[in-house]
Amino acid sequence: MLLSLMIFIPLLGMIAVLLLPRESEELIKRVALLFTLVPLALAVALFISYDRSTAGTQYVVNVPWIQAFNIQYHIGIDGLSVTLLLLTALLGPICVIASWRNIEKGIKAYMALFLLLETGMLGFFAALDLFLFYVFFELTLLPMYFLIGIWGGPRREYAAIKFFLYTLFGSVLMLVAMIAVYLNSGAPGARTFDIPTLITLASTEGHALNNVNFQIWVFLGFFIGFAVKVPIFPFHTWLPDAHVEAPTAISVILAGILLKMGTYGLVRINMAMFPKGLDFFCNGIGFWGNSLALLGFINIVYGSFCALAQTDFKKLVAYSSIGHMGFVILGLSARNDSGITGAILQMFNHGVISAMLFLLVGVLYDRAHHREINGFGGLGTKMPVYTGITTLAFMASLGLPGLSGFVGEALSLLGAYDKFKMLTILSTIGIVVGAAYFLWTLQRVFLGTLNPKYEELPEINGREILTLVPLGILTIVLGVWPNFAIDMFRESVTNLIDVLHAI
Amino acid sequence: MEFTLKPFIFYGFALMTIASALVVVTVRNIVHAAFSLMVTLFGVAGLYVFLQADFLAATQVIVYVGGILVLILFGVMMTSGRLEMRIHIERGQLLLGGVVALALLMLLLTVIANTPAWKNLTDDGTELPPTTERIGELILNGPFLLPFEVVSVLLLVALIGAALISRKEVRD
Amino acid sequence: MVVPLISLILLCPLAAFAIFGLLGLGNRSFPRQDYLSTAAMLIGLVCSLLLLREVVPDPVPHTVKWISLGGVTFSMGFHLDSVTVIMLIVVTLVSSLVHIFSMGYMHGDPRYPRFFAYLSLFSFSMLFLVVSDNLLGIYIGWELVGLCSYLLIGFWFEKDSAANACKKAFLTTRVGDVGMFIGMMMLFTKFKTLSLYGEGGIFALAASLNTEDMVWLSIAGVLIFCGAIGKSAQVPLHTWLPDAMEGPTPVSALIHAATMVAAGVYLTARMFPILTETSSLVIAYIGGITALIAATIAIVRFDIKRVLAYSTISQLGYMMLGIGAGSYVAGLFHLTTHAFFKALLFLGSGSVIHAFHAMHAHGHDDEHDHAHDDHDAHGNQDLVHAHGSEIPPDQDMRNMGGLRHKMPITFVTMLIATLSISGVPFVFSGFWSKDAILGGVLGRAMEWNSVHHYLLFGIALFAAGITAFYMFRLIFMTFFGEPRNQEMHDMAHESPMSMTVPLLILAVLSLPIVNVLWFNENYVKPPEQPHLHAPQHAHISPDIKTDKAKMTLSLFGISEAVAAEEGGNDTHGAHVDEGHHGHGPAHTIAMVLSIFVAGLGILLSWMFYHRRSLSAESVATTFRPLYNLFWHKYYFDEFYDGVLVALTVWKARLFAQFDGTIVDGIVNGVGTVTRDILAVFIGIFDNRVVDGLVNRVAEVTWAIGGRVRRIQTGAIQTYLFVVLAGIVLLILIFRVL
Amino acid sequence: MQPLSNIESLLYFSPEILLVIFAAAVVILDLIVKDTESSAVAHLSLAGCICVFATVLVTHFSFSHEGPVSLFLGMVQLDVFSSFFKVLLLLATTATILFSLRSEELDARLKGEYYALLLAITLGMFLMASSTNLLMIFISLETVSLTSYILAGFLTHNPRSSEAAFKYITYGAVASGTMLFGLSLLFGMAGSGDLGQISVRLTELLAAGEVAPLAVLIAITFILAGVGYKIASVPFHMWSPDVYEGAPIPITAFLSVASKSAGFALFIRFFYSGFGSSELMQAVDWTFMLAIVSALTMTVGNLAALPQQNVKRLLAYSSIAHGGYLLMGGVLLTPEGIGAILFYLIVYLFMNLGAFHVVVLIANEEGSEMIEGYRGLASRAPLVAWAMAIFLFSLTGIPPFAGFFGKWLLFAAVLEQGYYWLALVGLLNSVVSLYYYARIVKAMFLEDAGEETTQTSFSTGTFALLSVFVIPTILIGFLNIFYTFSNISVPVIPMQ
Amino acid sequence: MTLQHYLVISAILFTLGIFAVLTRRNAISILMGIELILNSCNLNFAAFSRFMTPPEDISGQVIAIFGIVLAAAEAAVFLAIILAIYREFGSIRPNEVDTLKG
Repeated sequence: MLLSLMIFIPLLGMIAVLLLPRESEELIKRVALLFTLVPLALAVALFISYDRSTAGTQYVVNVPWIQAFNIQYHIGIDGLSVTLLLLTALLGPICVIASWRNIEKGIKAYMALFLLLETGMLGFFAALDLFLFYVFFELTLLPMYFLIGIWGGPRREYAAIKFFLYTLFGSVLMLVAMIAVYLNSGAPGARTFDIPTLITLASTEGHALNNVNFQIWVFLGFFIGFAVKVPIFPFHTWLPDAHVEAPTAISVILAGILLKMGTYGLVRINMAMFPKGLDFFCNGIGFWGNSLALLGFINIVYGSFCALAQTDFKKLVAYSSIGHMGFVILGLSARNDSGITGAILQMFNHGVISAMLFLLVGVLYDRAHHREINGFGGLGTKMPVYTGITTLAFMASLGLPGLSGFVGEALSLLGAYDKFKMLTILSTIGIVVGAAYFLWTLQRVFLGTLNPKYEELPEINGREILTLVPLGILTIVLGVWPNFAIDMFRESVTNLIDVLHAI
Repeated sequence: MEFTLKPFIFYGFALMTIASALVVVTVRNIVHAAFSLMVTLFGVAGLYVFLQADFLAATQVIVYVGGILVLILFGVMMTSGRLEMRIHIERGQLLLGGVVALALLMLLLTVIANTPAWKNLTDDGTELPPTTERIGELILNGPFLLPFEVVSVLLLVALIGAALISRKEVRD
Repeated sequence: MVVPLISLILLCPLAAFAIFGLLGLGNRSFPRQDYLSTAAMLIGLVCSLLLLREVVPDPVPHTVKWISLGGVTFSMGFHLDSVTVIMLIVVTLVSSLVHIFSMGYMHGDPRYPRFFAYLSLFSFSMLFLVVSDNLLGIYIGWELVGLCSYLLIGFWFEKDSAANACKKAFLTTRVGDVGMFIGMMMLFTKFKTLSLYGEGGIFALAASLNTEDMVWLSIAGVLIFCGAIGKSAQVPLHTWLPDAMEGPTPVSALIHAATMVAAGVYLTARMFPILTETSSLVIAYIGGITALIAATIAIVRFDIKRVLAYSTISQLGYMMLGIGAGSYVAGLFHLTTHAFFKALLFLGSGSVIHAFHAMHAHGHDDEHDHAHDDHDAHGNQDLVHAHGSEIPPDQDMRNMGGLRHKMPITFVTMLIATLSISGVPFVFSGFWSKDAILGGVLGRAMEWNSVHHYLLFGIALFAAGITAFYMFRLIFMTFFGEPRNQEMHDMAHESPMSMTVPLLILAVLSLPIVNVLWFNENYVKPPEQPHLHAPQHAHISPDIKTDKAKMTLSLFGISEAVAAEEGGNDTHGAHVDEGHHGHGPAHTIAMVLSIFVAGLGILLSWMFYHRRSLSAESVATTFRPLYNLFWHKYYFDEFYDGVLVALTVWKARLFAQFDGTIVDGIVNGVGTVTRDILAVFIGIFDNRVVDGLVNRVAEVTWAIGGRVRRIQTGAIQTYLFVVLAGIVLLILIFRVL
Repeated sequence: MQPLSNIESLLYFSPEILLVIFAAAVVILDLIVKDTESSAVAHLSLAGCICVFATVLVTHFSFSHEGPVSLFLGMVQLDVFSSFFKVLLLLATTATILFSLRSEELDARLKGEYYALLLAITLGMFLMASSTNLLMIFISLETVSLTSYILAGFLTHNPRSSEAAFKYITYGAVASGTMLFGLSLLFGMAGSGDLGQISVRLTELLAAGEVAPLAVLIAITFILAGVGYKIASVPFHMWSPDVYEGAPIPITAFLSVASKSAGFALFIRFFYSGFGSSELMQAVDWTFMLAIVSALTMTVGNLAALPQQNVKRLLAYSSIAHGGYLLMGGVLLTPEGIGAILFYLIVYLFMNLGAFHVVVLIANEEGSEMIEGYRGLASRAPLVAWAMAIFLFSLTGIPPFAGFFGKWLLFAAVLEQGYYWLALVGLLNSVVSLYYYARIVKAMFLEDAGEETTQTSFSTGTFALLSVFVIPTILIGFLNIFYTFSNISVPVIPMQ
Repeated sequence: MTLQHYLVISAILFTLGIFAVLTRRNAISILMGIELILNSCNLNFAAFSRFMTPPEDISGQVIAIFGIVLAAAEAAVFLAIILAIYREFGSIRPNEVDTLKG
């Protein structure tokens, strides 16, 4: 009930916002904030009350929905989802606050769409029914399309439709795979979409879902769907465009949550449900056996080098996201506890850090109205606080120990090295290049002599700091005490590994 | 085996039908085509007689020759500018149309030749009672009542529609 | 007591930084951040001293679980042995003194509080590194000190040179760190832990490895050492350290002389038990080569801080050499002594700079202005003028001279440090530690009959001579002779108390009083090296060994005092350290030789730079190629630039870099090249190929759409044709299939 | 099941009879009412629709316990399937009448005939959904076709409308002629016009080798020409873009929904009830042909829609593509597939009519059917714009809108039978379709109208009507009842 | 005079109708072609009624009668539309009535 409440409160908020008159903008913003704060409170409550000692799903709600196809409204959380739910709920109010001043037109529609988006994201992470899962997955698509398309930058139309088309392309393949799983789950009438049931069936010897070939194909279907979202090379090109054009808060959501939906799906569906399919793609034998790790490696190196080449601040951060998600893929492909834990941590941490980075870019953009890295210089003297927070975020992102980015990255690599020695060693190039582009950016924007154009640039204001501080605290806390998060999903990961090794 | 004229007459009708139909689809002058069509329709009516469908043959003559053909001629007259009298035919179109039509013909002939159920069914020449009464029975008190009623609605619709569309526009 | 004390040591500086950080969010700062930080350091110092008594022979790590996964656990904890304590004392002591010194030196800087906050953060990180009992902890501290180094080098980030230097420092060391991380991955994969000590620690597990794993272990050892190469500025990753002198001088003293750069040595020493012959030899060679290269470069530098920087690199090379040659104690011993005298040298140079700088500031409102004004007018011995202008005037030794009267305390203390580093015998700590290393290397050479170690000994000895030479060159150019820049000289003055007191304390520490700790054999015990074995051919009789020693001696033309030492022996086997002074003939030989070369170096220096009976210029002209090699720092920067740039077609840029200024090295090299070529290529690739492929699909789809549309001609008979042809085709297709 | 006699059947046939009565009443009322501005005729026909609707329900619930009832000596059949379509068709007719009331392009003076024709075409469609005899099938088809020609050409002063009618009738006459030829072949093989008997006879003849499979195939293909032309499937689709573009918008809406639905009713009745027996399918496996037709239909529809600038034409192509999706469900004629078609038809009714409603509104306001006319609609009339966006995304098949659920049922049905390639083609097509639907959305939301935006106000009636389409488009997928509806409405294969 | 005779005649008529419809560039000629097609269908029905059903079953003939009626209705509407086309376009050449396309 708590969980359902949390998922649908933003939807209620959307209705509330829609009922308010268009002119009362302040009220709309406050209502939106309220309806994002409540899920946050609930998420914190869930986070605290979640029983860390078990891998089982908790707060389960399971009611029939479309009986004709045995579709259920089945939600529940395990350690992985509760972590990402918290992240989603946290970014909700932060994004509302971040949008407080810089959305000029149609604030009502904006907030309504945003709240709808939040429902989609929360529901996605809680769904335990494959059909529900897919519906929520797609539910995020439309608000995102409009949010980028209406409130975005100059090339917003292109970016929005590109995002939409790519994701839809992936998700239709996912749909085929999903239907295939459903149809193979049993005799007509006994079929199910229930994820836990499907996981059990898929590991039952002799069941149709347990067939290796079937799993490989279905794995691919789901994988492409999620790969577009993650995004994994070569499905990534929507990301820089979408990020660059999207308004700040939406970039935050995009990087913070939407990318995680891809990796979450990989863990929840691809890994847990198709261990044999997974085995085919990362058992380390031959080309296919290395393919997943190879994709991770390509993402890391390719994303990092592309980031290095950017002169648009936001694009740089966008490409850095691609690089960082590579670590997640690499970690997951290792299929051991450090790899998977690292990947999950990296998901969460990247959510926090990239959110910070995009917020920071937004702060600068709001003041200077451009994002050309080479167009700044020496801002460190004018904006010391901003510089400090940016440095913190950069350092976290480039994997400085003591900040959260390091733990996920290091664990992923440690895990991956066990299986894929050469690829992991090559992936460490990403660490150096990551440092290079962030430091280079730091230098070009903040260090050196002050660009006279920006003599009067105002310092970051309290509202902006308010959006950044919670994220900064999380960055440090998780860097210093990763068990804080790992405690939540340790059992779930152990459970998953058992499934993976049971084949 | 008694020698009868029947087959000759049958073949005569058949030939007449096909030949005139050929003229319909090839002749350049539209009025000639219309009159050829009349011959075709008569030929078909003759074939109906051979099939002992007397009422059908009568209907064919009355409705087709007396109704539709007149309608067509009216159409020709109302639309025939100098240009429209001659039917324009383009060679490429002729070729493509011919190929398709021939292909269809081959298919149909293959079917006709290869369907055992249709083979060797000779007209034994037995005289059947006139059909008019039975047709009336079927239409008014048999299974064809509903189609009959529906067709009447259809005819009404066609009547209204044809009047509506062909009505000369009174522009404001 | 151990845990609370260590916690206190760590938490005090961290708290000092945290206060700054929290207030910083509101763009405010604590009014006396300097006191706060200094107090934190002093508490740390006291605690460290208290810890001296807590050392037990076989310490048990105090750990907590940091990351616990289902299968493996990463713990964090303290490992407290004698070396840890000594390092703690060194760090807290030097840090405290630097804090105090900075109160004077940094006075008036607009970001004065921030400086102290950074220092606190650095101290915390360094201390964390020192006390960590596991590789992950060390790595964390390792990266954090890197961050602080970055922040502090770039403290005056308005200067482009500082901004470049800090970036270069961070990136260069990160290259090494990645190697270290790979090494960690190897160890972790093998042992499923990153803890070093205890039952399940890496050392215990590695001890049981058999010979097949030796290659693997050697690679892992060298990879871990890569971290040290970066951090301790060993060849080939040493180029960042001289540039790091862009930071404020106290930073140079603390981070880039005494502590952080020594962390690499510390790490190598920590990894001592898993070093194999191969990895030891690699370490020794890299150390030796570094010592030599850096020393030769130092000869021709004019920037007082760069001389010291190269000197630091060189001395760090010594330490590495010592550890690589098995002289565990000697290496660490040198680390300690070097920390004090090099900190002293840097602080002394800071004092000089401060003296000049204060004057400099009078003429210019901008206190960080380093415009190249009139100092070029003075007769300089610069042979490659293009490079001379890079040196800030207040650091250029060619502007100095005769300062010993103006700044007596600075002069005396610096002289003590110079004597110490030059290896002037007996009363200066540097002599003992350097000698221990030389003796250790020679001992290993003799014991193993190893050509490698003889060669290394020769290199080290040569470098020792050069060290004495360039250090005295510095002293002579700065403090002796006539003032070369009268205007600046007039304004120079002795530094305030806050600066001179630390100098004096460090001067005292440069005397061999700390040696006590190291001479006590029971206090510092070298760990066992289970995988280090003498080569097969090394089992030779003591007689031959002695003969060898004699031969070596006679080779150098010295035959004294050998017999007296013959009674000493070192039959403890390969894993017994020979750093303890006074043991074995090797040490005696080494001592004699080192005294000789040091004297030679000082003498030459005196002749060149004080008495001027020899002309540096003419020598430079005579050995022009050699001089150029040194001047261009062995073309390392150019090499990094060049190799990478050579990949490009952009020749013009290449040439501009060769005859223009020395653009900073690897970072810009990597940055420029990657941006211009590689990354741009990837950028294009991303846009054109990956994106293009998708767009092409879209275009094709669109085009097909256009085609399909064109079938819809509008002519009804076309449509009919399609229908009927369609029927025929459907039937035919069906018949065919 | 004994067919009822003509007299007995009358009670079961009351919806159709009522429809004829209302059509006649409309014609008569039109003669009485002289006021050209009066909408009495329209309201009478609306009332007619409602009465017929009620009668359909009453008839259904009074007689459904008897199971399928064969009426008029086997000419038509009353069953859940036909009732389902009658409800669906009446909804479409009602909506079309409402659109026509609001449309400004229809000629006011001709309203009487117009509404009478609408009611007549509804009658034809009713019969299409319930015919079980070849003759009845053909007559009902012709009724619908002839009326459609007239309706399409209704704007006599508009050359485009006349052209549409001309193309429509030429195309339709040839297609229905071809179909009639096919029907005659079928009749010739089976010796009967009754679908049930044809099925039985054909099975026997095929088994006995008396009839070559090719003959059946040709008959089926010829018949498919007639049915395919009604549902606008490739290669029988070519009339539809031109006709849809030329016809008055309400008629386009009606054709794209009602005519297509009726076509599918006929298709299902014919192929599923008539040819659905496994023996027949074994002998003449025409499912593969249908699969190809289906794949071609959606691909051609979607690809041709990509470059369109005229929204009506775009929707015409989209409607072709939807015909292709719907055909997927019919490929194997499993109960699941048929159920999916029925469900999708419900969904399609609401979303497509909704979209056309917006087209009517914009055409009234802008006088244009081009995409440019939709620019900045979001700022001028946000509710209308959002409604349109919902319809379009639903047509694309994006959750949570009903279109997705419909598609999902279709794909599931196809995948169930192992037609993976067909499902993939369908899914990729829906990705392509996003592109052109999104062009309209883009114009509405992402582009500014150019000049200063004036709020366009629409009447509350407009919004009420709009919400009648929007709410089902959002909700249908989430409600169990619709799945149940469509599943129980699947006709049973008559037991032999 | 077997069934096949009639069927062949009907098939030829049908094909000629199709040929006319495809090639004649005159709307009225197309109509004539359609009439040929419908005639061929009716002939089929009548023939099948004669040969394939019991002698007393004449439903095929009735269907043919309905076919004639439908053809008449269709012809009427067709001609009306041709008139409308002639009015609007001044031509009844089908290929000139092509404003709707693409």
